[in-house]
Amino acid sequence: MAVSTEIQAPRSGRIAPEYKRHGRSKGNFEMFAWLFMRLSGVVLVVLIFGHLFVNLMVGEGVHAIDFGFVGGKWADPFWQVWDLAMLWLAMLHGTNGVRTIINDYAEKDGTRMTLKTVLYLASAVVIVLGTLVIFTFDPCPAGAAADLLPSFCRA
Amino acid sequence: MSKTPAGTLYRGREGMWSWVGHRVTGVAIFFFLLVHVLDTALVRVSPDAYNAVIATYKNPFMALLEAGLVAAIVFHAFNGLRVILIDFWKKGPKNQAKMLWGVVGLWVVVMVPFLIRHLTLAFTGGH
Amino acid sequence: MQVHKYDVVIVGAGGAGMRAAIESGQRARTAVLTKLYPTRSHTGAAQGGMCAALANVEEDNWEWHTFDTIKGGDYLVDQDAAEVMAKEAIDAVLDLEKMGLPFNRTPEGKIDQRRFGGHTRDHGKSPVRRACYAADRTGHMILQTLYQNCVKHNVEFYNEYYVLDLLVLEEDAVRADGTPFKQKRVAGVVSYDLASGEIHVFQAKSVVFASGGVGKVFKTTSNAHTLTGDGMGIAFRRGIPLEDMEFVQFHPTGLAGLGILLSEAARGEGAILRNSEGERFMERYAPTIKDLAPRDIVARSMALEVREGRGCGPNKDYVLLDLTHLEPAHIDAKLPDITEFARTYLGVEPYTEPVPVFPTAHYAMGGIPTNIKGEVLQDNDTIIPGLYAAGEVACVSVHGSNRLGTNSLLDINVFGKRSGINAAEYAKTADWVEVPEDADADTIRLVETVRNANGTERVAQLRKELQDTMDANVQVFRTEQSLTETLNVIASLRERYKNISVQDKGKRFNLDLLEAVELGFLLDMAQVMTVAALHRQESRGGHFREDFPDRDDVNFMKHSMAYLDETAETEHVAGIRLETKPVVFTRYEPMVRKY
Amino acid sequence: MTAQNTEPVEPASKVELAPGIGGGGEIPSYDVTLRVRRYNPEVSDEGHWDEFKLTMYGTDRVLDALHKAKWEHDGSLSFRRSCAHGVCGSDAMRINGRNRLACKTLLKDLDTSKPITVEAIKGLPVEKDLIVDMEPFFQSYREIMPFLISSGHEPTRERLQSAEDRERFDDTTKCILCAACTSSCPVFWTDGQYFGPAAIVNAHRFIFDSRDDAGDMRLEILNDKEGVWRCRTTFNCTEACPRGIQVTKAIAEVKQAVLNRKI
Ligand SMILES: Cc1cc2nc3c(=O)[nH]c(=O)nc-3n(C[C@H](O)[C@H](O)[C@H](O)COP(=O)(O)OP(=O)(O)OC[C@H]3O[C@@H](n4cnc5c(N)ncnc54)[C@H](O)[C@@H]3O)c2cc1C
Ligand code: HEM
Ligand code: SF4
Ligand code: F3S
Ligand code: FES
Repeated sequence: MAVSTEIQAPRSGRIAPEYKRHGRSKGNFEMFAWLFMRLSGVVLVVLIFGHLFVNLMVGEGVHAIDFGFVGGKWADPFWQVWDLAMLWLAMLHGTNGVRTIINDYAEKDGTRMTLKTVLYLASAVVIVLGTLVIFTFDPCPAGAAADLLPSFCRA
Repeated sequence: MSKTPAGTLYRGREGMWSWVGHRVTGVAIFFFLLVHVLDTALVRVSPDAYNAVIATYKNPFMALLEAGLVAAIVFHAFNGLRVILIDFWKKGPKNQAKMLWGVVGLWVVVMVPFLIRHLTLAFTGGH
Repeated sequence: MQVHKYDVVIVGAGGAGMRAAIESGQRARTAVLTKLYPTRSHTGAAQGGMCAALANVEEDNWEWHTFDTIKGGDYLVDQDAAEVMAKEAIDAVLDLEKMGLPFNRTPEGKIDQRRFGGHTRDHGKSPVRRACYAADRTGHMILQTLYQNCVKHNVEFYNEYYVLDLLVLEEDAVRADGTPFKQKRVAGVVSYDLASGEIHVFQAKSVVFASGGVGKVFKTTSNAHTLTGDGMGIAFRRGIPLEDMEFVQFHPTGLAGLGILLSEAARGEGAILRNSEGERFMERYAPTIKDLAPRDIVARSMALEVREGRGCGPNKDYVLLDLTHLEPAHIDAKLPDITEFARTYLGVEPYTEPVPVFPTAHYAMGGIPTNIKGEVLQDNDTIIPGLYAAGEVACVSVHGSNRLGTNSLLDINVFGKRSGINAAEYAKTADWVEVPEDADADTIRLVETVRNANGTERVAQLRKELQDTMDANVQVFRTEQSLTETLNVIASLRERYKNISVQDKGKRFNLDLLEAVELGFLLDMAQVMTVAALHRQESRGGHFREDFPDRDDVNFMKHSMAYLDETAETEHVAGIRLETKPVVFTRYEPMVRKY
Repeated sequence: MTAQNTEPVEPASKVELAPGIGGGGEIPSYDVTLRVRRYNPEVSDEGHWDEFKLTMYGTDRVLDALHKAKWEHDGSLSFRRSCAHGVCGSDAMRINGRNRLACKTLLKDLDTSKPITVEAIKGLPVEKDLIVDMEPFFQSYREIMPFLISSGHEPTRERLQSAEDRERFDDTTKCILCAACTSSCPVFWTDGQYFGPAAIVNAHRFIFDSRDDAGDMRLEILNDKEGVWRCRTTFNCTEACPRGIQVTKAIAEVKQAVLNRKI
């Protein structure tokens, strides 16, 4: 068709904020992330409330917390699994939550990348460290003062 | 190209403010969790180190902070359940505001006994 | 000068414009220029329905529909056009359904239909269910569905482009009988981009006008602020005649002062009209059917009450629609929307308080004359090649002197489609008409004159005075005296218009400027309307002359055609020439219009 | 209902009207202060507030006040409007901090003892005063393929659809594309990339239309990272919608539809 003019289609180029949605995001990541937030949330309610209750409400509450208390708990595989699950779920849940927030507020791609890298690193470190602690934990380390240790160490 | 002139704060209602609360508490808990895992990791270093750090937590100021943290977690948890109900329960969206008042109510119900016990313990001192 | 080139340019993105665009867009390179975002068009305000003899719920056929349309229009209808419309109505509705329009359904899942005023079975024997509807949002659904399909077909929209001029050239030509005449040719349109204030010329082989009505010449109207008769005004200024401009439909129950429509259903459910003395005045005017008398009679009676000082309110300028004797539950079940309007807009609680209402200017039966192909006529029978019009801006004439409810949504679909197809087909074979060097000169002059206007008159004030006189004198009652008086007022307003002030001198989104331009169109259209009304010394359909209360088929069974003509004078108004055009009869002889 | 209620009672030919209705009484007038957020890049890059002191009447709406300000005080005050009764979607703006249609908001329902603030809707670039660029909004709308897509050959008559199937998506057919919802959404404000509630509402209208065959494609589009999963159920959209559409509910239904399809 003989179109001789150089005029842009209506309003093109005037679109701001720039429309950057070209290219579909791959896969169902956002969906699973969303679903995970809800599933982990439900489980976390049980885990965290249980944790808080035992640590802060039962017996002497917060004052009872010391090495002995923790050691005593982790000698029991039940609490080991409990705390492990809580660690992983809470960290993944929290990391994903913070990721969402970064996506929302960091507008420049660069900032977004940096912040997310820091977030993932921190989370990875904490998760690995926490896991190691729970599994390699020795409730009765040699050479420690006996009164610091859980009661069963003396046995 | 054209910049948006700054305006006033949007006057959202229950839904928006609960979301703000959820977001703020979520981030707060997350940062606490980072620290909490690290301090707990000290049990791997030595009982003394762990107890030393834990001992510094055992003062009224930290008790208040702890109370705040628990308050945040309890709100986040209950509101999280509300959000889940909005997502999956047919009548959830219709009842979201009522459910928020439910969340607040439950939060009070849980927090009052907790605070009484936690703060009396903290201020009267155990040991 | 920026020139865009399209095969087809459509002016207006209401129902008619978009229906045309869907057809044309698939056949030729098409642009739609619209002063509003398409979904803001006033087609979206229509409530009742769109009729077609689908016979989904009871026996019906298009022939009956044709008859009803002709009778409803008080026999001023061109019967060939009415036949086309009634026949194609069925496909028009089915097309919309296939495009996705969510009609209400019968228990069998077919498109549901309901009754509407003036639609009957077997030539007036009893009411028939002919109106297809989507709740009370039929117009909204039509507008949305058409827009959706424009998106589907990638129609190019130029949103917030105000068309301000039509490029027409005149060529010497000879008629079949050998007489020479000036053949008008269309080269394109000139538009004003609201966002930038720039003038854009659109060269086109075909131009379709679908720019809607002119309700804003009146104060009380169901029409949008933006319905200022631009299309009619542009055509008129370019020497194209306007047909039957004296016929305006007034709907009896608009919310007082606002004109927002309250459906006839309210009175159907038992609501009654009262004057300031609390009297049920319709008992006097129509003793048997009272408040359910035909629209024009009710509207006139209401106006008479107000005229005789029995109006309500501080200015005594409305009557009351009383629903207080109805059960609230009943109101809720049957009239939820109307009551919501009354509550929202007048703060009146219809359970306990009567609702202020007054006839509201609703629909322009007249407009740019076209034939049944949608081609615009430059006189009684010469078409302008490549120029089309459809919808409320056009006059085919299927509505004659009074439109039946639900026939307009039908009109925009049937004739929108026809003009879209014909415009594209024409563009395929036609040659470009050269755009003149100074194509945009007139528009620039118009815009710049207005932009630089530093007079003392406020546009809003002039518009208000115009609307006030039109409401007082050219509404449901007209007399020689009231019309003459109005012409005087318009003349003085036109004089004052030369001395307006426009405060916004900018280029960006200068709506101040455009309101002034629109007022220019309003003044022109009001004048044409009034002159035509003064000339028509009879009463027919929407046009009621107190001094000539009867229909006069001997002298006035013909369309009026108003031309802009510097040399002419009609009814002491210089510049307007009034001619007539015969009505097309096919099979129905005029009878007394009685229900 | 009792028998006497089924027959409407023939109302009296004449009734006593309450004083003030029958005429004579003045329409109450009151003074309002309208604070409008002005912005015109032709003049200045900075926005500012303008105050208009106006005398308004009875049931005037914010749109009437804006008109009065424009027509009698400052002609350069710019805003969009058309139908003036809440059906065209032109005049969504932020009135006293919340998104409303100016033509549907009565002044007397606002607190007129304090200035009434009027600003452009948030999240879309302001062009001038209360006028924003709607293009990003419509871009999202177009993206979700807002038109009926059906495979198979066209029937000669209408497609059949039961009344229940029609009812299923009735709520979301009411949308007038006013953008009150999308521009009230805190997620949309952040970077403007979120599809926004209006686009999802219009996708919902087709996804749940029994005649449509492209629901899967729309669900796929909204499964995008800028799609439904960005909604944080803040309900601003539902509260802003002048048509009373249950927007958040519609979004929840779309989320569930995506989940059901994938899992
Ligand atoms: C309240 C109400 C209820 C109604 N109910 C019914 C009903 O139930 N049934 C029925 O059949 N009819 C009804 N009608 C009548 C019917 O709705 C209208 O006549 C019909 O919709 C007109 O459609 P249109 O396409 O011609 O014009 P519109 O829908 O008015 O569109 C006009 C278009 O032209 C554009 N435009 C105008 N001027 C310019 C310009 N200068 N430059 C560029 N673009 C321009 C506008 O932007 C707009 O897009 C009703 C009318 C009203 C007001
Ligand atoms: C106690 C049980 C918990 C429940 C029921 C819960 C529930 C939820 C839910 C449902 C969401 C998604 C909200 C949305 O999509 O709008 C969410 C978000 C979030 N959660 Fe939790 N959560 C819990 C514990 C935690 C913990 C322990 C942390 C911190 C580590 C956390 C941090 C976050 C963060 C940062 C977000 C993102 C907030 C946002 O995007 O606005 N949550 N939570
Ligand atoms: S959903 Fe409601 S608020 Fe959103 S665009 Fe549609 S009508 Fe406006
Ligand atoms: S305001 Fe936004 S966050 Fe969701 S509920 Fe509405 S889309
Ligand atoms: S002007 Fe049409 S919605 Fe307000």
